[in-house]
Amino acid sequence: MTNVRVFVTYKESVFDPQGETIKNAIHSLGHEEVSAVKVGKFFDVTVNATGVAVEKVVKEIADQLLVNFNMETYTYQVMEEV
Amino acid sequence: MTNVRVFVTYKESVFDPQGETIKNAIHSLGHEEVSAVKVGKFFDVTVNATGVAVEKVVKEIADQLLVNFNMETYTYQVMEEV
Amino acid sequence: MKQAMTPQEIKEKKPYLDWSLSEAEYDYIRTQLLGRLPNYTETGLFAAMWSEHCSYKKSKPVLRLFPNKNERVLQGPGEGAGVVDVDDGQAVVFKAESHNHPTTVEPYQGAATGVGGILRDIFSMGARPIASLDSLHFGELDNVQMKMKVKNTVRGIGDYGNCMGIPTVAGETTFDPCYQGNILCNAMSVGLMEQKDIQQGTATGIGNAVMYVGAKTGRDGIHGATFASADFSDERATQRSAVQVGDPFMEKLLLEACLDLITNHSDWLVGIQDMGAAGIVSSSAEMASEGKSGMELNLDLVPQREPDMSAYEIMLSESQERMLLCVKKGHEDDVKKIFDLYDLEAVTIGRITEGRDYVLFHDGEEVCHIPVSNLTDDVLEEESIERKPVRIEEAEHKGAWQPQVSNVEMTLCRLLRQPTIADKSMFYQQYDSQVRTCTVTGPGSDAGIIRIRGTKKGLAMTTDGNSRFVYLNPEVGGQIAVTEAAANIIASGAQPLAITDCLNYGDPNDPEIFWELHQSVQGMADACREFNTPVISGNVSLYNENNGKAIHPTPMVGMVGLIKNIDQVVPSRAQQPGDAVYLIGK
Amino acid sequence: MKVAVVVFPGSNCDVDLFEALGSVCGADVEYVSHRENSLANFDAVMLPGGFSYGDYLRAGAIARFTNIMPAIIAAAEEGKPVFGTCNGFQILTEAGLLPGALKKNDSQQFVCKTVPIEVVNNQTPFTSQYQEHERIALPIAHADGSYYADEQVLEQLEANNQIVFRYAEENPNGSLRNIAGITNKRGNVLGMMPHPERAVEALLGNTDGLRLFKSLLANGTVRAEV
Ligand SMILES: Nc1ncnc2c1ncn2[C@@H]1O[C@H](COP(=O)(O)OP(=O)(O)O)[C@@H](O)[C@H]1O
Repeated sequence: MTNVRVFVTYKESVFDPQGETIKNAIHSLGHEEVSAVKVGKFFDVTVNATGVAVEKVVKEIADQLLVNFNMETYTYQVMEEV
Repeated sequence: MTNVRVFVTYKESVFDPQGETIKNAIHSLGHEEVSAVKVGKFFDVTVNATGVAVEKVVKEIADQLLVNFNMETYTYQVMEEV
Repeated sequence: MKQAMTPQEIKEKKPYLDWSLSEAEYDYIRTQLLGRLPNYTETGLFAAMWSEHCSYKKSKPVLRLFPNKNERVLQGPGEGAGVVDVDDGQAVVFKAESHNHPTTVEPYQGAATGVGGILRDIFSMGARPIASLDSLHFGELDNVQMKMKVKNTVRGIGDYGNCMGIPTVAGETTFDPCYQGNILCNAMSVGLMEQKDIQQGTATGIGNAVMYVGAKTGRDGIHGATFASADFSDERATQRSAVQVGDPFMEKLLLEACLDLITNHSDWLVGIQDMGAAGIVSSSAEMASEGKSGMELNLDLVPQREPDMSAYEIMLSESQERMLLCVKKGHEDDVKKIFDLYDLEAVTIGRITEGRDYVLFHDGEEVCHIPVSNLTDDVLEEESIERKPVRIEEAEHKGAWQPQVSNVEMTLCRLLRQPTIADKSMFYQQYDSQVRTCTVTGPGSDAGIIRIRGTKKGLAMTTDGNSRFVYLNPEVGGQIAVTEAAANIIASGAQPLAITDCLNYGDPNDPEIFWELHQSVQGMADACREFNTPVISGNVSLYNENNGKAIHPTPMVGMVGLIKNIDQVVPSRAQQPGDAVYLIGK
Repeated sequence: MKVAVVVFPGSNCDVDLFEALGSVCGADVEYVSHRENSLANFDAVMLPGGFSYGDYLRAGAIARFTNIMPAIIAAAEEGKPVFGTCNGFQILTEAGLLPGALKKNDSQQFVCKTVPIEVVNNQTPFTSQYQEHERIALPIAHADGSYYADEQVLEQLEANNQIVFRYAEENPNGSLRNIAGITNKRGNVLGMMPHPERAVEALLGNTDGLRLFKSLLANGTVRAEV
């Protein structure tokens, strides 16, 4: 079994007002030293496989489901094999 | 300047209906080997500080804004100092 | 799973005190009802079933003041929701419910699950929900925290109702410092049905099945006391959380599946009830009690989301989007097939038995064996002491206050700027008010108006109250609440039918607060008699306090009226320049 | 002409579309479950609004894996009119039948109100009874209605006259180029965020959506050319 974390974000070219809004809220809390915030989502996926097999599964579900390539892009990280 | 990634997830005992629905969709794609999906969000925060100062800022904004401790919990990772 | 304490330890350590069961109640249960020491699970069940929320032990004597019958009432208080005849074999079903504490703690999920809960009350009666309303009371908007709470509460209500596809057509929102530490979130739902489809929360027929449908059971909403107190002292570090998370998609499936079963296969079904507060125990015990039946449940069969749940946790969990059915023996698989079509679980977890006992098995052991009526009927009703508040005594000796207004224009502008008076479209634009395409009048008017498809009829609906009036004079304030609702219904061209209510008050053990409750209910009851609008359902929320300070007494009235000819609806906005303005009444 | 209204788990404007077509316009209309796998008997296919699968991953993302989807794609390829409003639009983009994507409103909030809309293109089977550049008002009700596509796609949409509706005054969600509704290149698949089916009866205060359904019913059996 392997745990993989898949990170999904908007593509660079896509305007995301959410990060801006949160940054402003952070400033209003007095933390002017925060100069940028970007928001993304991640999926912790547990796969009953190991090694290369895992990567294949992750790529497939990312391509087919988890990511909308019109506006999003993704990366992933193998967290641990259990 | 330091980039920090803050990960926010539901606490373990909290029901994650999104994760459940996404897992079912993955199964219907034929990927039965995926046994669990949990959804989280992350914030890439750029802080104009380094070292311990950064951790202090991150903890404060997580506590006050980014995380709802009634049901969420968080971890963070210092990505790079620039 | 072993019981957390032996019966003897319970007697000595009194954990029930943390579960709001008093020592007198425990002793009564032990000596008068059971004649033995209750075990851990049983003690938990008593605490839940005897809570004010489930038993109304404090408020019952007051609730008896309400009229609850007239020529149109088909079902008064006592079921999931009240039912009123609207002619042509149709009926309107409605109820309001409070979700104040969960919303105060976690506004988004609290408000969302409040909407989810009230919708289940409606469709468990066999009715399709056709509209939602709400009544929200917040602290002043002068701090970031309250602004966030307002934002999240509104988002929670919107997200759940929008996803379900039920239009939110009316409501009220006020702001007052008294709600600073305890916000109020009351939700009301209105449904429409054929009278022949009316369902009851009952379980009868020896051998018939008790079926569990919907979401899996987790530890959501379980009485805080089951968590080791150490967990609570450091909420941040723990992985435990009792917050109930709403799943409106699951609820939409549950709604369609239940209505499919009720309207197309009612011959398989004996009774149906939603799992609200105190989850499995309250729904199953109430169904058994209503049917004068015995019941046996095997908790190992309950679909569970988390490992190692104890019997106590399974029984008291308040996981959302679940229903309990009593199904005729032999039709279990038929029912299961219906739910399969909607990708939902339906599991037989027990049977109706001879006698009147409520018996639970867990891990192969009997963990509860008590007469059903002990849980549902034998609660010790509590005598309450009441006393007229000093502030009111004092006010009676003062002359009437005369406001000094020097600049009317400025005063008017300042009034209009008050959040309580100002335009609320920034809130209700987040609610889908038009889905189902029956909304003749949405939010922003006296009352929401929904047409009944295929007929000329319509329904007008409103929620009203004014806690400052009630605070100043509970009896008159109660009358005004009902009168205001009736005025809104009548101004929309409808005949008032009946009301539902949420009674939101502070700690009733305070004699002044109990007096407010009593007086305001008396006022409401009198007005209801005057308008021939009986109280057909409702809900009581007591102990709304923060740091020992109670909210203003806040009864909310939800009224529904019938429009015989929808073409005659008169809008509440000004129409043409030159039209005359009349003042009617005194 | 026979019209299908496809019902996905979580659809909730299915009744509204059905009634607009059936009881208001008198069309021959039927519900089709997401479990079915053929739409061969229908002349037009309608995807209703709502929250298919709760919109839990992205709006409309999971519905495209249902049984009925290949039949919807086939209908579109055959040139039959395929229409999606709100969640239906989101599903059509997720399924690749329409270009681009719908992201969360810039306000980060759900918005329900009636907004002015310009009919940009009346040369489609769905809009022939409107005037070109006519100003109408239609209800919107969505949280994820901000149309996004990259520059190149936007240019193509403009060049091919695929933009059918635009928000005429304020932009309620941050949509690029104020886009409220688009067709595919061939013109037989229309997706739009506004809800014309909510604007077909005077009793409910607005009939500006009626001509969309009338256009469709008048033109529906005419197959779009490839
Ligand atoms: N204030 C009230 N006025 C009238 N009826 C009430 C009131 N409070 C509760 N009831 C009725 O008592 C019954 C039990 O209420 P409640 O426990 O809130 O319902 P549920 O079982 O759905 O949680 C319901 O039928 C309800 O309508």
